Amino acid sequence: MTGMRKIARALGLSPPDYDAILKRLGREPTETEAGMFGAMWSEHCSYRSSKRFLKRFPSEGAHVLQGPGENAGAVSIGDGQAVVFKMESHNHPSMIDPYQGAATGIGGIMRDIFTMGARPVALLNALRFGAADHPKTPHLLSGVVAGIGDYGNCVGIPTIGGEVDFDAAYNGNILVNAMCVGLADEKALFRAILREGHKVYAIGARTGRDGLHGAVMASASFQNAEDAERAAVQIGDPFMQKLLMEASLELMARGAVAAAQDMGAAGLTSSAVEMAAKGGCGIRLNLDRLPCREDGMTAYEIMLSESQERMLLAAPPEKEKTIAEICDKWDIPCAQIGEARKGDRIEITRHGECEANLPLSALTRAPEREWPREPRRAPPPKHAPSSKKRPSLDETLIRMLATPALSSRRWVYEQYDSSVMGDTVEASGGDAAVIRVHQTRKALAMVSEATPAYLAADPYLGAKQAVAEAWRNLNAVGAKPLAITDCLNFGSPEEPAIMEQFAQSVEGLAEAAAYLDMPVVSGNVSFYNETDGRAIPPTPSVGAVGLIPDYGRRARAAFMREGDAILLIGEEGGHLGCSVFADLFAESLPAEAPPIDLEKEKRHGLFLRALIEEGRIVSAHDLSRGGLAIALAEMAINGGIGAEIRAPE
Amino acid sequence: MKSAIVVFPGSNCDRDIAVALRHCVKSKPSMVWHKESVLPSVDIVVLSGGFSYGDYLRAGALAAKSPIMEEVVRKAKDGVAVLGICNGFQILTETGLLPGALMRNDNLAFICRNVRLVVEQARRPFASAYRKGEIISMPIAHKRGQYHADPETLARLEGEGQILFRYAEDDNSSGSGMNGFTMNGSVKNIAGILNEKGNVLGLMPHPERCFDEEIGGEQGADGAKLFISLTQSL
Amino acid sequence: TDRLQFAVKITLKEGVRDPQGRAIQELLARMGYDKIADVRQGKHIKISFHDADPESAREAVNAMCRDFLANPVIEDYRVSIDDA
Amino acid sequence: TDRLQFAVKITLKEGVRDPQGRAIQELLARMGYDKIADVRQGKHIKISFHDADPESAREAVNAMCRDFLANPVIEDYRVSIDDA
Repeated sequence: MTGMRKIARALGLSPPDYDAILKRLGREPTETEAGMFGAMWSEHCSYRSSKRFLKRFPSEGAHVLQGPGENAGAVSIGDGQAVVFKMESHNHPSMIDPYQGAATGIGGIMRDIFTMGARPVALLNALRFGAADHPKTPHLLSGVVAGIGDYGNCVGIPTIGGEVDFDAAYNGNILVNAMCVGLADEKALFRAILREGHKVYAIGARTGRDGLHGAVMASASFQNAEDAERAAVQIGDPFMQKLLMEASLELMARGAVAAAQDMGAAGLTSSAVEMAAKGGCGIRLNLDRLPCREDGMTAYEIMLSESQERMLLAAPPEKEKTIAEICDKWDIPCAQIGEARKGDRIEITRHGECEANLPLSALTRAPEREWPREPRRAPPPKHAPSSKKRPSLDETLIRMLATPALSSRRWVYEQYDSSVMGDTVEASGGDAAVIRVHQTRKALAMVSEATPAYLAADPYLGAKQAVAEAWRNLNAVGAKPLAITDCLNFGSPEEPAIMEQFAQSVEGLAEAAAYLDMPVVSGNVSFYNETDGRAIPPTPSVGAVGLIPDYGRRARAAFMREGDAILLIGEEGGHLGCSVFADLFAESLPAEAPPIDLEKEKRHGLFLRALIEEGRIVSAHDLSRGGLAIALAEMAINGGIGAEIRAPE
Repeated sequence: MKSAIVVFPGSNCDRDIAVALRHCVKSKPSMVWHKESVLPSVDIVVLSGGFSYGDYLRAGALAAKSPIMEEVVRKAKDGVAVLGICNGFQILTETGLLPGALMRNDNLAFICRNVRLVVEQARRPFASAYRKGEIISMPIAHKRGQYHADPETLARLEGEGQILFRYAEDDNSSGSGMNGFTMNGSVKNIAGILNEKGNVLGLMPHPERCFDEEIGGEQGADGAKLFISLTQSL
Repeated sequence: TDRLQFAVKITLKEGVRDPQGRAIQELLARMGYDKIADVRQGKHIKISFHDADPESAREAVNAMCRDFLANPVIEDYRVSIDDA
Repeated sequence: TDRLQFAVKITLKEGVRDPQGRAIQELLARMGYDKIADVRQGKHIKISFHDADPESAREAVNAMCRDFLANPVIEDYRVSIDDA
């Protein structure tokens, strides 16, 4: 095997990949070029194993301004304003260093929002840890929560919602999904499109050897956590992030910038390649002009470094002085490192040598991988027969409220600043987080939902439930659901059973999203969430945003007035499969996911929201984990008012 | 009443304070960047909350060295009112305008929730709109809010009536806070103090996050009276 | 007191980014301190034992560092007798 | 490199509460490390100069500590040549 083929192998390029490269280039790639292919063709950047399924998602809609393909999705909320949002995973780095892994996940998702010209106004996170009593869980939990808190709080964006869950299925692989929501003027949305004649600038932190192989690593499953490469860890600087955010928004407001792209996974490579490819022009970079933190960095290291808090900008030449002036005000490094060219090639020089000269299409069009799918023949899973005798209703309620799945998350969310920016109406603890659109009567409602317990039994049905729960929770606060973002967390696509799970989950998610008019406007796929061959259950996280016309007319998941009647919308139910109750107390019950009727979901949601908008009800709560008993208990606890429930004869 | 808000790199509550001042006292503050060395002639200077310089080295330590701070110290000595909120309070102790220091919370974690405070005195210019002993609610959001001072300083603060706000008892008893969450551990439950002349106030809770009844969140609107007190004497 | 005291110095590994050190260095430059090549911030932990024998105490301190005091991914540590 | 390196050790003054040190001590006890009388956490700042003469560099470091590196209300500092 030639030296370069071996290097390419280490970068995640299979022999067929390497042959495809040789064919497209007609020669061996340089080391830098091989590194760029390894990053751009990684699962994380190319979606080559999932792209053909993601086309199934509905992404059009009357008020959709920007669907998948840009840094984030954008949806109009009227009066010339747009809500911009996205969700992304940082699972693998958080296993190695929970604090920095989670912190840099928050930093990355925030940059995806302000590169679109939107000011971030809210953060949410969906966290999944191993069993609560697993020896690693306390260290991972406290590290991840402190990392998220320290980063978000320092930048000054309220963290107001999300989920925390504990399940032994995540013992070897925790999930850290971060969501950010921003507000922009509809007419001032920025796209990462390079124009001919424009200069290219790198602003923000200096480049170091952080996170080398970060992009590739995210697609490499661990043999075990320790042997992941040490250099792969990225260190976050929330102070630099605040400066970078303010400088970027000021640059955009003063018209000094035409396009912007976050340097995220695969750093300078993916940002430069994608910006140029979308603009249909070439790009030339001189790496000697890039401010570096470490000396003697090679072109390979610079092109693949994932140092945090860096942005790539494009602007007409006459804007150079303004860019330098604004970056100087905010004390952040800024350097013109290249320019757009005719044609469709990326050329990279370092110390006068040409280190890379590639057609952009060779990098952006990774050969799709059609992994075989194998329908699941495993017998339907059963709940383990529980030795615990089924106690009285009171005893059951108390025991369920105390389980890790249902107990209070205050210890977590009180480490997040949820009141900065002064527009928080409802923070963590309700059905959906609600923030006022600054100086208006409108409010945005937002949720993050996932139902892995149901997906483990039936990926198609479980994925539909995740979307339905987002729909129910937004309606329950009085918000009209607008659109969805997602984080599709799965094991290795090279396993036929996993690929089948993925296909069915996407199917269920797409169907529910279409039926409930919640187009998918952005998202992320995270494969290879497995350790020592054991994969996590299929876990698509669904992030959704809704609009409340007047936040004076909203509902809380709490009893508000003594003497109010309590009404249940929908049948009594009674399905126990895959329930928290079944896990605790059931004899061996078939673990079947609860059925779902989208037509009823839609009608119930519209009916409930109408009651709230007419001011006829002020409290509402959706039934999810733990069912009716837990929903009633939560409303009583949140409202500080008890309730008397008479079971039907 | 003319007001100015000092903005440091990393401040993140400056806009919130400007909104509160415009809403409560109809005063449009001038926003002064930390690199300036002169302040406009104003009745009050506000040092904003947030994470100036990322709280690196110590909260407020680096911001205290900004050019504008010499001017703020001069104005304070001339009797101009100076209000430091959260990070602003930390900066005031780092410059010596206020005694003591703000250290890492006792439970080591960031704490964000609404707490109950006791207004020790209804004193001008910061608290004349409250009643002495009134119990109010205000949100806190900090990781380094544990007030510390040596015994002599504490005795002086108590004796001279320089303690303006305290965390209400059931909120701050160590270990058994409102519902089982330890508070930040401040000595004598101190939440906000004045200098000898009474024209400089530093407090950890955020009045600018609870002045607006309309929003109707749990935080309430008890912060409004602090801003209204300013109009009564400035 | 005949207390046995150890000093643990925890520093960031070579090349690992140090945002705090950078912020301090930039301020020092603005305040006119010149000729400064680099500033790195780390932790100093003083651990004092009562009536423990020096050898097993030193071994215990090293074990603590390996276990959790230092983050092996990004930090190095050195144990020495504390010259308080 | 012939860089001149100073180590600044910043420790909390006697009587000043140290929640971080206390948390470490409690964790050590839970992990079975006994005979530990006290744990105090402080800062270690390494400042390296290029082509500065030792005397004026040491004086500069002391000035920095007095200026802002240490907070006299709660901290003491010691400057020494860094034995990296």
